[in-house]
Amino acid sequence: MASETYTPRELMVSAAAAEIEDGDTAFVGMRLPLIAFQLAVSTHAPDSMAVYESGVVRDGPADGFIHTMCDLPNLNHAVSTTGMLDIMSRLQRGDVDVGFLGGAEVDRYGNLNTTRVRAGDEEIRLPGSGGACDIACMAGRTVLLMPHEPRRFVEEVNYVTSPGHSADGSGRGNHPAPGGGPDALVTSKATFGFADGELFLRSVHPGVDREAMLADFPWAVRTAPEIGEGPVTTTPEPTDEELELIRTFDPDGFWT
Amino acid sequence: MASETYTPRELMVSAAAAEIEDGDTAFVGMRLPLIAFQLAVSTHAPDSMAVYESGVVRDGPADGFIHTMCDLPNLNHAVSTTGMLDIMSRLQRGDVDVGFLGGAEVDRYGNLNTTRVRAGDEEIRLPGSGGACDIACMAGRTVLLMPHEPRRFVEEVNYVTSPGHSADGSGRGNHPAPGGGPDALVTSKATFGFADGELFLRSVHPGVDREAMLADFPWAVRTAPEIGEGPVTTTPEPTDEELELIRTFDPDGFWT
Amino acid sequence: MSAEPAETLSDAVSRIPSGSSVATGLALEHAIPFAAGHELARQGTDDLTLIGPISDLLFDQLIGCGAVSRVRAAWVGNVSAGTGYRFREAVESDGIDVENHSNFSVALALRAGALGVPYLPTRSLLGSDVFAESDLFERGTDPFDGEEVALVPAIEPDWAIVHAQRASPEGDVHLWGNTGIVDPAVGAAENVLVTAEEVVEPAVIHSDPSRTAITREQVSAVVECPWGAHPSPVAGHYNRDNEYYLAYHGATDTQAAFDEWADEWVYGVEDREEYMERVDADLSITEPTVAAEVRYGQ
Amino acid sequence: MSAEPAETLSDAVSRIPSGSSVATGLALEHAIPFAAGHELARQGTDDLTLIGPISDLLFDQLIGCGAVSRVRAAWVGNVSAGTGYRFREAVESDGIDVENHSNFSVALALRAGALGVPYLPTRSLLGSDVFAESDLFERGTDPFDGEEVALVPAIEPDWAIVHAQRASPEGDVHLWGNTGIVDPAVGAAENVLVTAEEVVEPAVIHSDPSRTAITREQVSAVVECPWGAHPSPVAGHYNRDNEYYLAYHGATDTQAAFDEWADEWVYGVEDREEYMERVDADLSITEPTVAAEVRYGQ
Repeated sequence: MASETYTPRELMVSAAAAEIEDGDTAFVGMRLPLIAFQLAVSTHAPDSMAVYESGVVRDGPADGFIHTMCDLPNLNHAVSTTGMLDIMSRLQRGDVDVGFLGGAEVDRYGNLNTTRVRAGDEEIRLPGSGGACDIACMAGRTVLLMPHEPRRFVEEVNYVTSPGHSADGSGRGNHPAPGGGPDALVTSKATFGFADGELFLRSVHPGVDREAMLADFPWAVRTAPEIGEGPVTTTPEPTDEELELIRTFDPDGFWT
Repeated sequence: MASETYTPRELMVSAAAAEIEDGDTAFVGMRLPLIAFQLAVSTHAPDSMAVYESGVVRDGPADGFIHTMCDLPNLNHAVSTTGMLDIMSRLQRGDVDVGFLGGAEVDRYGNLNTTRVRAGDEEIRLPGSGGACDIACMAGRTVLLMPHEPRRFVEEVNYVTSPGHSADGSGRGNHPAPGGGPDALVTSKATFGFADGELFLRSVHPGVDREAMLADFPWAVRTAPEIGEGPVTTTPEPTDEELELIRTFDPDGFWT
Repeated sequence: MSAEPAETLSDAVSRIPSGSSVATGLALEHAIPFAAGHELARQGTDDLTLIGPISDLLFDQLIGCGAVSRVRAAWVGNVSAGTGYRFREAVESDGIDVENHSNFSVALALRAGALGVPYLPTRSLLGSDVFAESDLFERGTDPFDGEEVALVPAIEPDWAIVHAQRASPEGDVHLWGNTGIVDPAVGAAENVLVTAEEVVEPAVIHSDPSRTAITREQVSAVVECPWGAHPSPVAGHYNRDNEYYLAYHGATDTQAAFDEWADEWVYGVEDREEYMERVDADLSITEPTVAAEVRYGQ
Repeated sequence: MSAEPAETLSDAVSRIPSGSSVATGLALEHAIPFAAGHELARQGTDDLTLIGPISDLLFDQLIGCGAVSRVRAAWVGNVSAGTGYRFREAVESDGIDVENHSNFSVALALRAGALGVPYLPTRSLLGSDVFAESDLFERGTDPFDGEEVALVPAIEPDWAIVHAQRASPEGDVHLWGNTGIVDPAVGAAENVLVTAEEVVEPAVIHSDPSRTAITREQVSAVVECPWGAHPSPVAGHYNRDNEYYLAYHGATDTQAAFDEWADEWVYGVEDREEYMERVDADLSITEPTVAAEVRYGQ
């Protein structure tokens, strides 16, 4: 049964968690994915594991709120607390099934920019890649998360921090990385997939006006079968159980 | 004061220990060097450290006899017990001052063979390199230890397990490794140095007939100044303190 | 070949000259050596090149203090709040030189240094502007199967600064919880400064050699510095002070505002003790987990 | 994605098919998985490729049992006594194929596999016949400074067999004392078989995550096997049985003599328990050292 009141970010967490399959090893970074993994492993994906580039490996939720992957509740009772090269080795040798990425800008092929954006004549410096470039290159698939704002959807990102698919439909032909590239984009208004390397609309969040939402993109977003039109659903609302868990993991709504 | 009775291997241990300077990091492998490091750190080189390719780092003698670097007394109260890549990293980046090597055959330039030797028409297979090739390539200097037997001193080793100096006097020009190459050879009859990359006689062990001993070599061994004639001393006998320590470290004379 | 124990943090940090390259913040958001960083600023050490993976605030603070001329890092900001304003302003005004990395490329560059090889290959980077816009990396071909790889050259910092739970006076260090790239950075660095929650008897370290993360011959200075990582957390010692991160974010969006912040928290305190007197937060461990017993012996 | 716990050693080892490449003896003279090795022989698993750094006896025994067609290793023998007669005879009679390594080249090949790169560069090997007589390595030039390096291609074993102090049923493993090349081998291997002195509750492993050396998704089978490393030592559990190494050396200089030895120690015992009944040595830890306390918590 769906709850009646939830925040857009709670829905994003629920939608992101749904992208983790049972048995997956998930590469988790900052912000919402911190909550999404805990939700997934507590519900439909009990045998999933999370790896964090700080060196942490976990098989269950933290017993306390975490601002960052290195907060003590995330280290306490972890499976392993090791170093980054151990985690990046798993990623590079192909043992990470899914990785989460944020972004200030995304283009039609899932290229992400978290390094520097243009605002009129000025360039604004952002924090940079962190592990995003590595996850984008090497995770089995990636799930992108970002607030739904028109300025974030661009024909061409100002800087390719995290490479997506090739513009020519050759999939990941733009680089020799072992990863499968972007598989989903979850915004605060809709969830998108990728078909032949191009972003398509998969589901619209409840209560969102589809046409107005799509107008935020500078190109005509397709709805798939490869890559014309296909079915578009409504994103499931977070269940009561999910909301209860999300609010346990993030009691003050710091991230959500 | 020198002791009157000691075995040739006790003298070799004493002579090998003398090659460790205070403050050195020494790469220690099998057999006599296991005892030699313990002797050195207990006498003239209290600030030396030993690293073992198994991953052990020690700053003092083991409190019990060790057959191998991995015997529990060598792990107990160690400074660090880690892995081989940690130790080999120290070696490759140039942080190991001196390494010990054994050999079935050695030539004039300190090339060592521990892989396979000829005996008439047959080839005899030996255990192989272990870490010897790596130590030979990359330690700041190496000290070679072997029983004094004519068949071990050859014009050309049958297999270069552990590269020495160049035959052309170019020092270590035969490979781009960072190490300084062979610095001493301790046999059961004498101690040798290397000058311009060529082996020379440094000291003769007490009671050994110099000419008979040198006749074991298939070439005319020089005595240095670079590389003609130089002074040759008598190897110091192990002191009473040294013998007491050696017999503490190896109470049954297993190695000595 | 052992560390020289330092009497005070000031003494230890004074061994790092202006113009040094310094790797720090190596355990990511865990155990960041803020105390040592603030002391660098107090001593006026400048022209620093900072090297790290993600930097949670410390790089931003040192940039704000005018101590930095170059950054080689994957991410500089405030993990609780996003932007680091001092970093952003310095980049946008060309006040510092930035070499963009991914976390893995910093890790590999330091691993190459630690391993003593000129470079390491990776399957990451290619296809990104981290690679394309950089002068640092090279493209290479695997001679075995012809695969394309990116080659990451070694970085060998002059100094690495590490905060740890306990160290012996000689510089042997026990470290637990996640370690990020502490290990490669310590191996690659010419000198290592260790600040420790506790300086302990060597026998404590020797009782558990598999816990030893750093050995003395890599360490140039070791100093006891309780709370030396605040506001970042230290496993077994204290939790993260998230409010501090948020307050910093709210208080440093202009240089003038930052200067005021620094006058209070960096220049306005003489040492870590005085600093901690100003911190008003209960970060103590309320649910200790004791590690299962481990024995060695013979 | 977790290990399948095995009821018995026989069950666990039966998952390794003939023809497999198997990395083992990875902690050098420490914690060699002799029990698993003997079980391989008892099951008649053959055509194995054995991969390791130095092998202290186990490779020699498996060669003597006719289980091995190829060895990729740096050193095969008996550390207490020198020669391994079964290895020597097999090589001299062309009974097995040998790829000569140095310890570092085996370590780097497995590290390359673990790291997921096609090769790693090294400053070792060049100038030796380990390099010159091998078809395995390539010569390379560092594109940054033009330095010559040797390139070591990845090795990815089908199996790694590791003996450890304790593991959870899921396959998370605590390991201490020196570890040799356990870490790179486990990372590079397709499957990992863990024999442990103790199988423990997951909570034991979770109480000290920095002690975890292997995590479950790398492990295919885990089985409790006390004394599983005899005659090699296991930190915290038992000392090395040196007499056993010397007795083996004295008893195996011909194949007939080896067969007699194997009838007694390998084929003539049903399991490890029966094996240990035959061992007549006091290897117990008489001076236990307890690791200094470590806490996590929040």
